[in-house]
Amino acid sequence: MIDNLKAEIGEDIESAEQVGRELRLRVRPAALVACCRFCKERGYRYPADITAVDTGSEMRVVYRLVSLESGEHVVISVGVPRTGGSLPSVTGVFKGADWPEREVYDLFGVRFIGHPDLRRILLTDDWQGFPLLKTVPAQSK
Amino acid sequence: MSVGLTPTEQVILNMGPQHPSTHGVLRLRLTLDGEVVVGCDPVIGYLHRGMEKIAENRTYAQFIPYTDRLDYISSASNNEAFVLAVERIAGIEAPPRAQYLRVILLELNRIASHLVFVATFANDLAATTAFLYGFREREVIMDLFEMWTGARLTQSWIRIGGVGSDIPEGFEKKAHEFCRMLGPRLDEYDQLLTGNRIFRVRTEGVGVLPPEVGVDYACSGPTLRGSGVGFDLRRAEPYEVYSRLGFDVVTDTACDCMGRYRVRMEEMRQSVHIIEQCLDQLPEGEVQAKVPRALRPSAGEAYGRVESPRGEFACYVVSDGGTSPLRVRLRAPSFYHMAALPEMVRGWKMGDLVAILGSLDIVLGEIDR
Amino acid sequence: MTATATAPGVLQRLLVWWQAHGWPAWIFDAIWMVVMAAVVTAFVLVTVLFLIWLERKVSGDIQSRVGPNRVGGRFGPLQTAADALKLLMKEDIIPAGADRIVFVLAPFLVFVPTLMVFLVVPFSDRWLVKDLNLGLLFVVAVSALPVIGLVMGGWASNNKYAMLGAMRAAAQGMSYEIPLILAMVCVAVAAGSLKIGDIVSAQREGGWFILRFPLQLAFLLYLITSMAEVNRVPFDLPEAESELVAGYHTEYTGMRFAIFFVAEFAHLFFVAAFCTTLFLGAWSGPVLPPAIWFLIKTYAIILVIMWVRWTVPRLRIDQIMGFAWKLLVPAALVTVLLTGLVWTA
Amino acid sequence: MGVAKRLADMVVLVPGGEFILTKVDYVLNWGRASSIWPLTYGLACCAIEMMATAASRWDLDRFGVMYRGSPRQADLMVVAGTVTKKMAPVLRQLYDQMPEPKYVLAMGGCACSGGPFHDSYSVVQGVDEIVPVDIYVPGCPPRPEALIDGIYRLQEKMHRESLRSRES
Repeated sequence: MIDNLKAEIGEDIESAEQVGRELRLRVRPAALVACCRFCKERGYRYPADITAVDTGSEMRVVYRLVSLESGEHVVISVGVPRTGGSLPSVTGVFKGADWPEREVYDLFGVRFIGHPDLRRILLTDDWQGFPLLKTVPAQSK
Repeated sequence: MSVGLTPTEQVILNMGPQHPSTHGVLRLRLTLDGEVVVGCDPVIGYLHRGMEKIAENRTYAQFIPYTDRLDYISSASNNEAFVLAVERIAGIEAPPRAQYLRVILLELNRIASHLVFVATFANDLAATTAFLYGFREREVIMDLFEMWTGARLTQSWIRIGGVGSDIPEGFEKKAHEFCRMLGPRLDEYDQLLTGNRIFRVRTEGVGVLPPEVGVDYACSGPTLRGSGVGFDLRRAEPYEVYSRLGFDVVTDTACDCMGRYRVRMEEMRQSVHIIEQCLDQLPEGEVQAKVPRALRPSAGEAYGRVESPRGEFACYVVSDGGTSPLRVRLRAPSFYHMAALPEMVRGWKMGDLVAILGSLDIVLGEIDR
Repeated sequence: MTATATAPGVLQRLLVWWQAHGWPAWIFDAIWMVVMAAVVTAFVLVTVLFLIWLERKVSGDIQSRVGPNRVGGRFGPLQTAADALKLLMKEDIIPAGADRIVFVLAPFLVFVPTLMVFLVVPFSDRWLVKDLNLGLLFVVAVSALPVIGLVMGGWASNNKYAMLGAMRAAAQGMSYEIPLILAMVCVAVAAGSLKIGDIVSAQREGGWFILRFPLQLAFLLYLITSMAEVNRVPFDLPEAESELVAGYHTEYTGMRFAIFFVAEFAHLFFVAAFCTTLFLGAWSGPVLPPAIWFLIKTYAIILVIMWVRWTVPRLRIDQIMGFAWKLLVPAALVTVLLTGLVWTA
Repeated sequence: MGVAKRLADMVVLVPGGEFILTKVDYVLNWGRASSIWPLTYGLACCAIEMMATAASRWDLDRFGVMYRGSPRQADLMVVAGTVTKKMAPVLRQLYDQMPEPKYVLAMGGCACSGGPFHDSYSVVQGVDEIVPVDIYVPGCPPRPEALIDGIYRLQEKMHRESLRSRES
C-alpha cells in the first residue's frame, strides 16, 4: 500500500508509518486530493473524520479514512499555516467531507478551496475569530 | 415547477429552531413547492457549547461529565469513547469485571436510547400513545441506572481505568427482570406500530438512503445498517469484552425509514441478549485499575471509536504530556447523518420530512457539541 | 310544521294564553325557537367542556397515565373550566402582518355553523328544535361552511404553517364531503325523506338502519369520513402538530384559539350525534328515557373516535386524498346503488 | 390586561370593592394556575427529563399541564437546557410571541447560570440575561420531581398575583 502510494503520488508524501491498524501519512497540500482518491479507490470509502489539531506551534488538518471491509484506517495529516491557511477541498471525492470541512473552517479558519458552500456552520454568521485556535484564550467569568 | 397553465411559487419555510419535531434546536430552511420539499438546508449550531475548547482546559477526569452532555440520550457511549482514547494513550486497562459492567451500562443505554427513538419517531407520525409507551419502559432502565449510579440521565459512570462503582446488591436480579420484561413489551410495539397499515405506508419506501451514498456521507449505526451495510464497531473493532459476547449485527436491506426502525427494534432484542450474557459471565474482582490522581499520559494521540446507539461515536485525543488534553475531537454520528438529510428528503412531502428526520434519530447535543 | 305544533302540554296552554291576547302565533314560535336554540347551545357548550375533559381522561387511560386529577376534585372535573378561564384572560394578539378583519372573523365562521347544525339533532322524542323538511340538506350545507373559516384563519394569519394547514383543510374538507354526503344519501333513500323526523320514524318502524343491508356500509363510510371532517388522527393534517406546529390556528391566542378548539369538539359531538340519528335509531331504546338513550349511543361513537385517535399514526396528505377519491368515493357510489336496488326491490 | 387593571383600580374605590377584587383575583389565579400550558421547547439534555416528566410515570397532565407547539398558545416557557449565543435571539423572539401573562421556568444548571459551561465562548451565562425568569430549577439535569416542584412553586407565585399588581 505504502509503496503503491509513493509510486503514484511521489515525494509529496512526507512520511508514512504503520501504527497498528492505522497507516499514518503526512502529505503536502498539493497531494491531498490525489491521495484521498487513491485511498477511496482501494476501499477506504468511509470518510470517518476530518478535523484539525492546533498544537500551539503548528497546525494540521487530519483526515481519517476507513475501509469497512478490512477495518484498516488511513490517517492523512496535512500541515497548514495557523492563520489564513487554505487547503484543497476533498468534497469532490467524499460527499461526507462537506460538513466536516465547514466545521474546520468555522472553528479553525482553514479555507477549503473548491468547497461548494463554505460558510460557518456551528457559530453565527457574524462571529469574529476562530475559537479553537490556541491563540484564543478560554473565557472565564 | 408549474402544473398546466397555473404558475406556482416556491415557498421558503423555516422549520425550527423551535418546532415540535426537530428533536431539539435544529433549524431547517426548506424550499417547498406546495407540500413537496425541493430543497433543504439544515442550519445547526444552536446548541454549540464549545465542548472541544472546554476539554483543553480540563483535566482528563474532569472532562468525562462533559461527554455525558453530548449525546444525552445515551451518555455512557460518549464516556466510553473518551475513556477508551485516554486509556489507549496512557496505557491503562480496566479490570475484567469493570469491562463487563461497562458493556452492561452501554447496552442499557442503547436500549434506553432506542426506546426514545421509537417513542419520538411514533410521535412524529402522530402515534402519541407509542410515545408514552416508549418512555414507560425507559423508566425501568432509569431505575436501574439510579440504583447503580445515582443518576438517571447523565451517569458519568465509565471512568478512566474502570467504572464508578460496583453494581449494588439486587441489581442483577432487577436487570434480569428487566430483560425478561422487555421482550413482550417490544412485541406490543410490533402490534401497535410495526404491523399497522398506516405506519407502514408512512415509512416503507420513504427516505431511501442507498448504501453507497450512506458510506460516502460517513453515515453509521442503524442509519447505515438500515441500508444493508453490516458495519458495527462492536464487531469491526471490538472494544471491552464485545469479542467474547454473541450477538447479531442487525441489518435491513430496505434502506428506508421502516428499515431503520426495524434495525433498532431488533437491536434492542440483541442488547437484551448481550446484557444477559454479561450478567451470566460477570467475573469477580476489582472494578477500578490503579490510575494516578493527576493523570499525565505521555505525548501522543489515540482514537477511541464506539458504536453508540446512533452510530460511530469517536473521540480523537491528542496529548502533549500535560494534565489536560491538547486537543479533543468529538466525532458525532448524528452530524454526518444530518449532512445526508438534504439528499434523503428531496422530492418528499412535509409529512415525510418529519418521518425521515425522525428515522435518523439525531441528537442535537452531539451534532453541535 | 312548527315547533309549537308538536310541542306538548304546558306549551299548548302557553300558546292559548298568548293567542288570547290577540298576539300572532308566529312571534310565539320565534321566541320559543330562540329559547330552544339557546338551551341547545348551552347544552352543547357544556358538553364540549365535558368532552375535552373526557378526551384527556380517555387518552390518559390508553397511555397508562391518569390524566387530570387535581383541578376541582379527584378526577379533575373542572380542568376544562380552568383552561377556559385562563384563555379568557390571555392577551389577545393579532399578528402584525395579519389581515385583521378576516383574522377576527374566521373563528366565528367556524363556530357558528358548527352550532347551527344542532338545530336538527333529535336529542329526544320531544327535543328537536326545528324539524326542517330538508333537514339532511341543511346539515350538508351548513357543515360545509366551517372549512371556509379554517381557510380564512390560515390565510389571514400571514404564517406559512397556518397557510399550509389551511390548504390542507380545504383539500381534505372538500374531498371527504363527497363520500359523507353519499353516505347520507343512502339514508335518505332508505327513509324516503330528507326530513330528520321521518328518518327517525323510519327506523322506529323498520329497525335501526345499521342493521339493514347495505346501510352498514354507509355507516362505516360515515364514521370514517366524519373522522376526517373533525380533523382527528389519522386525518388531522390541517393541524398536524409534528409537521405544522398547530396548523391553521398557529397564530391564534387566548379566546380566539379557544373558539376554534370548542368548535372542533362541538363538531365531534355533532358527527357522533348525527351518526346516532342516521344509523342507530336516534333516541329509541327500551326502559331508559329517550334522551339518555341518545346520549349513550352518541358517547359510544365518540369513544370509538377517540380510541382511534389515540391508537393510529397520521396519514400523509396525498395518501389522505388518494384514500378519499380512490376508495371512499367509489365505495360510496356502490353503496348508494345497492341501497337503491334493495329499497326499490 | 390594561383595561382589566384600570377596572380593578376603580373597583377598589367603592366600599367592599377590595373584597370583590380578592375573590375575582382568586378565581382568575385559580384558572391560571390550574391550566399551565408550556411551550414544546427543548434545548438540550434537560428536555429529555422534561419529556419524561410529561410521560406516564409523572404525567404532567394531572396538574393541567398540556404542551403546546405554538408559542401563541403557551403560558410558560420551560427553558430546558443550554442557551447559546446563537439561540439567544430566537429564544427572545419566542418569548415575545407568547401572550401575557407569561412565565419562564429555567430548568437545569445551564439555564439558571450557564452551569458547567461557565467558560465557554458560545454559551449564554443563564437565560435570565435574555428573558425574565420566574422560577429556577437547578440540577444537571433536574429530576422530574424537581420540575414538578418548580411548577408547584410557579402555581404558588400565580396565586399571589392580583389584577392590580400586574404591570402589563
